[in-house]
Amino acid sequence: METINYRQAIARSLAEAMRRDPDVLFFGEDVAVAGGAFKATPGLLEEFGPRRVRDTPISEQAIVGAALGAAVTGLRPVAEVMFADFAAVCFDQIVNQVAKYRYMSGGQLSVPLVIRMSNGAGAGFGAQHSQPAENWFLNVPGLKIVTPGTVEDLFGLMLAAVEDDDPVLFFEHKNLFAVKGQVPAIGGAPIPLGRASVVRRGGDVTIVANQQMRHVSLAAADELAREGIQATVIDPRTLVPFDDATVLDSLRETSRLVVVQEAPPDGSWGASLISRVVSKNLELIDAPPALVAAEEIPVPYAAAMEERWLPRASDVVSAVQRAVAY
Amino acid sequence: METINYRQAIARSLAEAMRRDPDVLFFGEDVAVAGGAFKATPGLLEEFGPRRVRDTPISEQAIVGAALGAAVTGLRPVAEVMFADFAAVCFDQIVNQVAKYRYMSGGQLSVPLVIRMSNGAGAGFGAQHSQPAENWFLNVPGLKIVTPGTVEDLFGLMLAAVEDDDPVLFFEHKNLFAVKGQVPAIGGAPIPLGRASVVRRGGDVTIVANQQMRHVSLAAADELAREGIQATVIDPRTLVPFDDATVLDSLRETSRLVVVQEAPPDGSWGASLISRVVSKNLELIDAPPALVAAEEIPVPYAAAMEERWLPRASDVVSAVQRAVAY
Amino acid sequence: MNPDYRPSPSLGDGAPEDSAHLLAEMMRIRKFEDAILGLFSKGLVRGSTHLCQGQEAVTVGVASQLRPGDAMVCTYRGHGATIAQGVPLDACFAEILGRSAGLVGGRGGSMHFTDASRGAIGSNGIVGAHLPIAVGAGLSAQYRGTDEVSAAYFGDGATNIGAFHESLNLASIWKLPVVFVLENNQYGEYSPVAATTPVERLSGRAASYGMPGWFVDGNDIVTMRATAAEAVERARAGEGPTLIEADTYRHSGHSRSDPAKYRPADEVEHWFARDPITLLERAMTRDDPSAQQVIDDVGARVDGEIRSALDAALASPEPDPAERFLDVYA
Amino acid sequence: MNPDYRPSPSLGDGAPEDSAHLLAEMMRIRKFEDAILGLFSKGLVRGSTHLCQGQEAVTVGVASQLRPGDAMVCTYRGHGATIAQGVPLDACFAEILGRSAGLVGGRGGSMHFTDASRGAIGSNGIVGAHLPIAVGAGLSAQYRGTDEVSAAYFGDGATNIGAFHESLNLASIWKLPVVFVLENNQYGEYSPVAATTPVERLSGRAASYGMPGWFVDGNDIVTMRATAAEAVERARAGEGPTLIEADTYRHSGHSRSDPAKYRPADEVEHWFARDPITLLERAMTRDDPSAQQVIDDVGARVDGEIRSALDAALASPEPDPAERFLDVYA
Ligand SMILES: Cc1ncc(C[n+]2csc(CCOP(=O)(O)OP(=O)(O)O)c2C)c(N)n1
Ligand SMILES: Cc1ncc(C[n+]2csc(CCOP(=O)(O)OP(=O)(O)O)c2C)c(N)n1
Ligand SMILES: [Mg+2]
Ligand SMILES: [Mg+2]
Repeated sequence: METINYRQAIARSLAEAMRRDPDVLFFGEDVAVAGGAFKATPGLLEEFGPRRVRDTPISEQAIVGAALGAAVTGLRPVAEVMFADFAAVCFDQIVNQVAKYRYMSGGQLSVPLVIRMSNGAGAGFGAQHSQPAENWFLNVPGLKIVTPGTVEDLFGLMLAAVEDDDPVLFFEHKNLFAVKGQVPAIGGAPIPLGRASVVRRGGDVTIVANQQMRHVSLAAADELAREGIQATVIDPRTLVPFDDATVLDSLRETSRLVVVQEAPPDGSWGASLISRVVSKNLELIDAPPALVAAEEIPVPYAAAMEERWLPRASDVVSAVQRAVAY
Repeated sequence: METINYRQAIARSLAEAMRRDPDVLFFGEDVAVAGGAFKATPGLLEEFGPRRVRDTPISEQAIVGAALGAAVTGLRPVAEVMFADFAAVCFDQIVNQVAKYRYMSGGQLSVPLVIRMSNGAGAGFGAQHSQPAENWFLNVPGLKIVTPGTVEDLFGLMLAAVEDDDPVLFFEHKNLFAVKGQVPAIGGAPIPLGRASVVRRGGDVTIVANQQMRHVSLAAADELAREGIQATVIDPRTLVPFDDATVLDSLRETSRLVVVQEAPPDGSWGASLISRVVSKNLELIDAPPALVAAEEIPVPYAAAMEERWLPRASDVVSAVQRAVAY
Repeated sequence: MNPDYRPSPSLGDGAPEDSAHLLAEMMRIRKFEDAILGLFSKGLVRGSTHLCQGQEAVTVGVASQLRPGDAMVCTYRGHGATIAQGVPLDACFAEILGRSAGLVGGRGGSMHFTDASRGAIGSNGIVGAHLPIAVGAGLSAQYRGTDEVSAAYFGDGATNIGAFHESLNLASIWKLPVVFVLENNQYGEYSPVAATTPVERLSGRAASYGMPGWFVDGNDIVTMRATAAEAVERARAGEGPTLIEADTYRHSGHSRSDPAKYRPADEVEHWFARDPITLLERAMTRDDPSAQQVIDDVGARVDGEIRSALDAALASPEPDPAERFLDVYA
Repeated sequence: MNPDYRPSPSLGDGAPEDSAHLLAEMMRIRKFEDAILGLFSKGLVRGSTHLCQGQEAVTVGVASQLRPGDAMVCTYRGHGATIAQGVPLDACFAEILGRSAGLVGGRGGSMHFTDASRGAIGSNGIVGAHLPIAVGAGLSAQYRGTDEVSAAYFGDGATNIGAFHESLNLASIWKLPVVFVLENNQYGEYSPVAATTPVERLSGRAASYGMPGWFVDGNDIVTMRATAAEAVERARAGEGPTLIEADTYRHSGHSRSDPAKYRPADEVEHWFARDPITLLERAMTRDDPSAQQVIDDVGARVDGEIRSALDAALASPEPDPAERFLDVYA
């Protein structure tokens, strides 16, 4: 095994996927010659050449549509949309085309493509470059949504996403680039989409959190442990499909649910999870499920504001304390 | 008062708004000379002339952006996006520009604009022309979202939307065009955004439903009444802001919540409502809240399929029966 | 802007040898849509339907140059484009009727015709949105090292939407084998081109992408075929994309709900006199009056084909509603 | 395509009478960004920042032709465009520093400069997305019956995105008073224009919209001002929009994280020799060596202005975090 960071895991996993399957190609704005605006894809052009690794014009609709057209005619493209916020300019291609293409073809055409996007807040990029955009797509059947929070998950989920015969939106959190983890020196196994990871076990409360909030929640769990409250922390890793079973299993033990997400509450995966749990398994719940969410405002720039926009460990601690005290 | 249908209420309310305020202008594809692809805006060009009522090229990004630019420089534009599904091609303008423009200007600029869209399923238009698109916008602070289900609501909410100093997404349901109702022969009062309408009162269960589902739910309530189950039916009318108070008031009496919506569950307003209710007012609930939702598939074309995709009165009846029997 | 008008070979030079074949191809589309009109009036068609009657020479001309392996994408006004690929008519009827034997099992409807086995990889309901997909099919052909091409039909109105611009630019910079076929039928919905578009010849827009832009008589099947042949040849040879603007006219309104009353009578008259089927028939009989018999025979044969396809479609059962859950994911 | 190269009046004809003023305007931007660079290195700037050093003649030239009531929209690389509107420098510094005295109270940052009182109605972080907004401001000017104009700055790379296409088309068909100012700084992020764009002169794209497309030396302040004057005049006179392609160069990389190593040394050398400030200074001293004193005085004065603006900004408190909830809705 080798220790690398989350940013490095991007190129590592893409390279591995490209080595495995000659039908995988990769393109986006400045991903090739420059190695990516976030320096997340250096070396790919050098290893795989300009046929397989391509720079594009600033044309996200064309980028995503080109990936779709290539996918339905036999390739496995990976397209980059630099910031997840820019998914808005190609939203039609994603929700009206990519998501529905298999269905509208009556199953004649498969759409094995991955759209990689750099997601989320915390780095002072302001309102148009900081959004956790994954929730825009929840109400659109036909997409898979992946949100890795660690090096290991990014690596394994990328391999799975590229191998998958369905379209995958792959959100990389730009504030996790420096997080370290381990990947195999060669090869590596895909992590199946749709399986949550139980990253800490405790019997008092079930915390569900992904990406940055996974780390925030683990810090909160440490703090809670010092107070004698033992938390299970579950990282769903993929939002669609969502691993309800793992959450419900934990709730059977804890009876308390706290969902932590980096996005406002309405129309979010956290609200959806809570709604599913209470409508199907209300009996498992002994306290009001809590949704610790970002604030219902655009992401502000100034440090003191953006920090408060994001849920903090102390918010998670309070929510858990309230649930346990209920 | 005069009896007109939902389709006619569109032009009626727009004309009234334009008479009241010379800064209101209206544009979109084929809205002027042709009177609208749905024949919803006839007569406006004739009454207000080509300066105020304009046909545009097929350029939804330019349409919405032009409305935004006009709004921040003193006008009150109403823009039409023909089918709500097409909001996807101008999604960036809506979520990254319109929604955030006041905020990003530090409050210097107001965005008094309305984007009208024809919404929803039931008419055999297929996967790309039938989506209830309102949920795409829930996770984006800065927008108001209006979904009238009756002639009266459409008329009064349109007046309020045009008068509002914030951007309003105004979803007209194309399967309600023939619904009849009453509007004043002249004038008319705005209906404030953010107030639900209690359209039927009963003490056993609270049904929350909008647009087509309001009508489906009323039919279900009639059927339930024959069984001796009395339902309150609440039409939220506006999804943002959402009138939680009216729902909670009713729950104090009924303790049972059934939300009925024409959209899949994940990332929807219904799931968000349930999540808010249980996380803040779990004590009001005696049975699992139910979300009667559309299916998690693209909208299919064939009649027998599309009918099943939409929630039916019998689905609402069963959900209520389950809640009451719990 | 100097878009290139291409008179090239034309029906004026005489009817081609395979006139009967070309006529049959155009008639299949024409009569298919006549039948759809009939189904409308019986209330058997849901939602909307967009007929392409009057534009048959464009799609028949282009399709004649495509081979197995090539990709074709088109719009909601895509019956002609799809039928010209050789897609079975019974499956087309069945799709519009929402029957289980439909091209996509009744899940799509008139706007979503797909028959991948014949290169028809999708009709699209969003104006312009299929153009990036066509670029992707071209990318795929190039990447796989084939000489396959990708053809995309779209309307005059679609040249004003962002996806058009991005697609032509990307296809050009990557020199992809894509043929962009602009069916200029003079209107986008109810709006004449001049009301929405500040240039006269839309093919001139090709210059913005360093791409040839040709403008031809889209109702002349011989011209259309020859022009398509050149563009397809360029694509196969690795010379990159071409934009062909085919001047044509739709006989009816934009969609089922449009009686098209906004069109000046003399304009309608002018274009009906230039109906692509009439033009071909006239060329056939000009030098050889006995060709009328050929024409009648073709008509009768196609009528029969349509009738039996429609009968087959009507005999197909409604889909099992449970099938609606298929194919959302793999 | 025949985009119109506009040599028009130029610094070659001699320095203009108001050289000192123009120099000061350009220097304010240059030295403002020098100071921002300094703040970077002290870790006082969050996120990303995009400098426009080297491009000052474009924005100063255009801004010189705008009046109160006119609207201006620009990009994330918008310090110059905004400062050229006369926006107070202390509020600009404070915004980048995330202070309460910032233009938008610290809520926006470097990419979101707005000062509506001076016509600066928004910098935008999404490539091309401000162009439809500029069209709307032009629509508003026309609707209100004024002779106000709307000016929009954008880059070479932005000409490949859909919103560019839709905006120029709509502005043209409605004959709106919009001046589209294309700052061709030779690169979109790390990509040279030729890598992403299959035409040489981007101004040629104006022809697709029946709009004049002019191409000028964007580093020559006299040329830039004269060209802007003509385009603004056309707009005020109701003659519709114009596209101006101003050839220029950014001195540093795309953003703070880009050392711009990908640029050939001779290219960099060529363009640094054509620095718009150097060009003006050279013209000033050519005929009148004593002008060096003027130049030095201007430099000193601007230095002082920058220093006190920065001091004021640094003295401004962090915003009350509660202010983040303001102005989401009216
Ligand atoms: C993005 C988008 N906007 C609007 C529409 C509605 N619409 C459908 S067809 C059409 C006109 C298209 O005109 P044109 O491109 O000339 O094609 P034609 O219908 O004439 O074949 C419009 C506006 C749509 N389907 N998609
Ligand atoms: C829609 C969108 N895509 C991509 C980006 C990322 N991005 C920011 S600036 C830039 C390059 C723009 O180049 P150009 O238009 O030439 O302007 P310049 O930066 O050179 O001033 C890119 C790709 C973005 N902000 N928005
Ligand atoms: Mg047309
Ligand atoms: Mg540039």
